[in-house]
Amino acid sequence: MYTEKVMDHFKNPRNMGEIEDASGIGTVGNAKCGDIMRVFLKIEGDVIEDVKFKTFGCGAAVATSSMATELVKGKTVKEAMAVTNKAVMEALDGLPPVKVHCSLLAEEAIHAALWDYAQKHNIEIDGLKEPKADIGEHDSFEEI
Amino acid sequence: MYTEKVMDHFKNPRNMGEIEDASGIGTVGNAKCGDIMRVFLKIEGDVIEDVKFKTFGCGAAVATSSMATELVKGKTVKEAMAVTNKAVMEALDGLPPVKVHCSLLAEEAIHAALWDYAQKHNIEIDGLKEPKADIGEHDSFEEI
Amino acid sequence: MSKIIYLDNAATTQLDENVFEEMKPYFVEHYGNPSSVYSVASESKKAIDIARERVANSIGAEVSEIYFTNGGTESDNWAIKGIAENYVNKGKHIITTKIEHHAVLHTCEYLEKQGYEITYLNVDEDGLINIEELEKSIRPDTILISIMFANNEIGTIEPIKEIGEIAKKHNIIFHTDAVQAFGHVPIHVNEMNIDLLSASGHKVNGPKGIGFLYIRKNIKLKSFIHGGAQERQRRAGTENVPGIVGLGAAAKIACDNMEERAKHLIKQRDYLMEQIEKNVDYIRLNGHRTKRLPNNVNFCFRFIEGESLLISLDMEGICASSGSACTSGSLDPSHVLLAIGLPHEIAHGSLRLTLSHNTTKEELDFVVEQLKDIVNRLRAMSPLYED
Amino acid sequence: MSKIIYLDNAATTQLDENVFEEMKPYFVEHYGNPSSVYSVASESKKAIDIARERVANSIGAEVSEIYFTNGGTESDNWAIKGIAENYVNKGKHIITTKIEHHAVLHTCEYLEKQGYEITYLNVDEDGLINIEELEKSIRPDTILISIMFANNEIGTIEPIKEIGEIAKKHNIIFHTDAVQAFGHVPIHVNEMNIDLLSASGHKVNGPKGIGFLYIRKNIKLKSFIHGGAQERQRRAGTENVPGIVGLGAAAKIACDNMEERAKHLIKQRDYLMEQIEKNVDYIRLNGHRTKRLPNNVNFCFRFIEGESLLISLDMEGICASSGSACTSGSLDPSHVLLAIGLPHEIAHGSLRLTLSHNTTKEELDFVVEQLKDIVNRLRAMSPLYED
Ligand SMILES: Cc1ncc(COP(=O)(O)O)c(C=O)c1O
Ligand SMILES: Cc1ncc(COP(=O)(O)O)c(C=O)c1O
Ligand code: FES
Ligand code: FES
Repeated sequence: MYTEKVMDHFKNPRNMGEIEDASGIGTVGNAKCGDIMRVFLKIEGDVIEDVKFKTFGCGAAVATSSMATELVKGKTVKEAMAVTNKAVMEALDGLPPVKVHCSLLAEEAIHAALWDYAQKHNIEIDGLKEPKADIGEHDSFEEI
Repeated sequence: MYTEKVMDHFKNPRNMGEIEDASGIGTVGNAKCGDIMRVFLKIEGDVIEDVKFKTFGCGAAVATSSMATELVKGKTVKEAMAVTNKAVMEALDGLPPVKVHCSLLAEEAIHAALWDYAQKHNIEIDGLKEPKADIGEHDSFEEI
Repeated sequence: MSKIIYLDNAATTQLDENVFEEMKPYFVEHYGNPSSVYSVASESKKAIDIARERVANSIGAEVSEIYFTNGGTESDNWAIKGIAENYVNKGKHIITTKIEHHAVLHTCEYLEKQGYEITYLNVDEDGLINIEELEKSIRPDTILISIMFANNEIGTIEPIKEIGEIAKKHNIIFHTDAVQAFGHVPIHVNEMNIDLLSASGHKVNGPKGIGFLYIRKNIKLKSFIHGGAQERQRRAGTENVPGIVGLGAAAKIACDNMEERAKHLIKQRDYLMEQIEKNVDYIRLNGHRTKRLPNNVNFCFRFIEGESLLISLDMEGICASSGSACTSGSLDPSHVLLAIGLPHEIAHGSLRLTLSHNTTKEELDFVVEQLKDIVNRLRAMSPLYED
Repeated sequence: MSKIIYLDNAATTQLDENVFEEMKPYFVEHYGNPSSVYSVASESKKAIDIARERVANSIGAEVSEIYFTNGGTESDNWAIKGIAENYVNKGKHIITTKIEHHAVLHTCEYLEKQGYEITYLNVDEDGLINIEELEKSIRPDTILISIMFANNEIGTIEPIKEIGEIAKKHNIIFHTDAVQAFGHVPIHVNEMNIDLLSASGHKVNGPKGIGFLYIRKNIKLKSFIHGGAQERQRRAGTENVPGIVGLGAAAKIACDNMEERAKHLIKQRDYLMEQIEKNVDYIRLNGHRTKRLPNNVNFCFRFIEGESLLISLDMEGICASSGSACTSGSLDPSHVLLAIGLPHEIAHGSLRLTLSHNTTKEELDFVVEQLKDIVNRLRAMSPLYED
C-alpha cells in the first residue's frame, strides 16, 4: 500500500529523537485518528540548524515526519513555511488517499513548533497562524 | 431427478395409445401445470380387460400414466378404485415432491374414465365421485 | 449416453480452462485477505485491481465504477432495491418489462409490497419493447427504468441505446440486466447511457458465484449488503479473490474474441434454426429472428410438453432447457412466452438451445435428427395431436 | 523476507489442499447448472446435497435447515433484516451487543434508520455480556436477539447456551454470528437453542465467497436476495457449486479434527501469551483468558500505534492484524476495544495474532523475539513514552 520511499522513511526514520535545548517545540494531535506528533526545532539566526521528531502514529505519519523534517532542515524559516504537506507527499512518491490526512500532521507539527519559537522570541512569521488544538477539520479523506 | 423406474416407464410407456370402442373415456387437466391426460378403458363384465392412455405432460405424468394403467389392467373395477396415486408413486419408487401432483393426474384420469363408463352403463361405483374439471386443488406441492 | 452435447449455455457455461489457470494461484497460494495491511495480501489486492480493470474495459467503464457481487441476481437486487430506497423522495414509480428475469421481476414484486408502483411494459410478438410505450409510461415520480439487455429465454436484444436516450432525456436512472448480453454482444455504458448494469461470471465461461454491478459515478446507491469497508464501502464481505480473478479473465477473453465468436455463432444459430424449421412442423420460432443473441435458438413445438422433450433429449445426451433453469422448480409456463402472446399450452412446449463457441455443425445435425424423432414420438403420445 | 509466518487466521485462512481437490472437478468438468433437468446436472446437484449434509452435521442441524449464501456478511444481513421485516407486526426492537462484527452492527444501524430500535448490550472488560442485563433488556416488542458466538478481535466466547435459554424462555428468536466459532469450537443448534446461525467458508480453510445461514425450520424468514427458485425458493442465484462443495469439505475436516486441533492450538496460544507477557512490558491482554477461541491472542501495547506495529512485523515476514481486516480502511480505533473499556490511545495499539493448526512453536518464538525489538523501537519513537 505504501511506496518504497515511504517504507524507507518508515524503516529508517531521519531525525527521530528530541532536542534538549530546542528553540521551539510543537505537538499536534489528529482528531481523525488520535495520532500524535511532536517536532523540536533548533533555530539559529533565521536558519533551522536542527530538527527532530517523535511520532505516535501510522506508517505514513512516521514517514511524513521523517521526510518533512528532512525537507526543512537547513532551510530558513521562510523556506520552511513553504514546505506543505503536498510537498512532503510528493517527496514520498505519494500516499494512499486515506493517508493524506497523516501528512497534514507533519506540516502542522512543524508550524506549531515555529509558532512556539515565534512566541518565545516575540517575532512574527509571515503566513503562520496559531495552531489549532487538532487538525482534524481540513483533512481530505473522502467518505463514500 | 427421477428414479430408474420412472425413467423406464417414460422411455417405454406401457399401454400408450387409444381404444377405439372404449367402454369409458376420461380426460383430465391439471390446473397447476396445464397438463392433460386421457384414459381409455375396455371393461368386460366387471374386469378391466384393456386400458390405454394419452398424455400431454411432464416425465412424471407419462410415467404415472404408464404405471397406473399397468396397475389397473386386468383388475376388477373395485380393485382399480383402490389404485391410488400413492400406490402408483410407490410402484415407481417415488417421485420428487414437486411432482406429486402429476401422479394425481393419473388417478383422476382413471376415475374419470370409470365415471364415464358408469354413466354410460347407468351403474354406480362405490366411492367414485364425479370428476372435477381439474385436479389442481388437492395437490400436495408445498410452497415456502 | 456416449457423448454429451451441451446446448444450455444460457443456463451456465463451462469454465474456460485458461480462466481456471488464472484463478488457481489464488486458492491455496495467495490466499491473503486483500483488505489486510501486510505485503502478502498485496498479491490478492493486485489481482483484484487487474480484474476490475479488465471488467471496466469490457464495457467502457472506469475502474472505480465496477463493484463485484456474488452474481447477476445480487446485482439486480442491489441496483433496483438500492435506487428504490435512495430516490424514494423523488418518487416510487419504476418501469420494467414483462419479460425480465425473475431476479428483476421478483425484486419488483417485493417492492410493490413495500408500496412502490411498477409498470411492466408489454413486448411485441418478438419480445421487443415499444419505445413510445416506454416514453408514455414515464411519470414525474418515475425513479428507475430497468430493462434487460437481452432476454435469457428467447434471446431478443432490446433497443438499449434508444432506451438510454429516453432515460437521459427524462433524467431517469437506467439499469439494464446484461447477464445474458455481457461478453456476447458489444456493450458501451457511455454510448448507451447506461447508469447501472448487472452481469454474472458463469454465463461467459467464468466461475459461478461472482458477478458485478456497474454503477455510474454520479449515481447514489447505498449498500445492499452491510458490513466491512470492502468495495469502497459499498459492498461488504471478504472478497472472493479467485472468483474475481476468474471474472476478470473471462471478461477479457470474451471481449477479445467477441467479434470472431459472434460471427461464427450466428452462422451456427441460423443453420440450426433453418434445419429445425425444415424438419419439424407445427413449430414457432420464439424471439426476434435477427435482433437476438448470437447463441440463442428457441422454438415452440405444438402438442408437446417441455419437460418430456428435455428428458427425451437428455436420453440422447443432449442438454437443453425449457424456460430458464431457475424456474424449473416452478410449474408455470414461462412468463416470457406468455408475454409474447403464446397460449398456455403452446408456451408449455418450448425448447431453448443455446450454443457455445465450441459447438460443431456435426453436433447440430445430430440434435436436429434426434429432435425430429422425439417430437414424433411425443406427439403420438399426445391427446392434443390428431394426425 | 524469506519465510512468511501467517498469524492472521481470523481474517482469512489458507484453503486446505484437500478441500481444493474436492472442489476441482466442479469447475471445468461438472459445470452443469444444478437446477437443470438433464442428468449431466445431477453431478452438481448430488455434490450440493453432500455438502449440505456435511454442513448440517457439523452443527447438529437438519439438511433442510441449511441455506448457502455468499459469506458470513450476507448471512448476517439476511438473518437480521429478514427477521426485522417478517416480525415487524410483533415489534421493532432488537437486542445485540456493542462488540458485534460490522456485518451485524452496520445492518442494525441501517435498521435504526428504518425506525427499528436497537439495544446494544455492554460487555465487561473481558468482552463478556451480562446475562441479567440481557434478560432485563427484553421488551414485549423484542423480536430478535443477535449475539455473536465468539468475537473476531479479542476471541472471547459468549455464553451462547445461557443466551439461548433466555431467548427460548421469552420466546424470542436467537441469531448468532458464528463466523469465527464455526469449525473451531463445538456448536449444536438444538442444545444451544440457536434459531439462526451465520458462518463463512474462508475462516475454516474453506473457499472465499461462500457461507451459509442456518434457519430453524419453524422460523419464517423471507428471501433477502430475490429471483430464481434456488435454495428452496429462499435464496436466489445460480449456485456456486465449487464453493458449496468446498464449504462442505472444509466443514467436515474442521469438525472431524476439532478436538485434536483445539487441544494443540490452546497449548500454542497459551504459550504465546505467556512469552509475550514475559518479554514485553506495558501490555494488556484483550479478551477473556480462557473463554476464548483456541487460536486467538490479542494484546495492547501502550504508547504504540497499531499500523506501525503491523508494518514492522510485516517487514520481518509476520502477518498479523490490528482490529479486523475489514476495518483497515477506517481510522477509528476498534469499537470492540473501546467497548471493553480501553481509552482511545491504548485501543490504537492493539495486535491480534491468530494461529492456524499448522503454526509451530519455532514460529511463535521468532514472533516474540521480533515483537520485543519492534516494540522497543516504536516506543523510542513515541512522544507518549518516557523511559
Ligand atoms: C437475464 C438474467 N438475469 C439474471 C440472472 C441471474 O444470474 P445469476 O444466476 O448469476 O445470479 C440470469 C441467469 O440466471 C439471467 O439470465
Ligand atoms: C464475526 C464475523 N462476522 C462476520 C464476518 C464476515 O464474514 P465474510 O467476510 O465471510 O462475509 C467476519 C469476518 O470477516 C467475522 O469475523
Ligand atoms: S492514521 Fe493517524 S496519522 Fe496516519
Ligand atoms: S408437471 Fe404437469 S403433470 Fe407433471
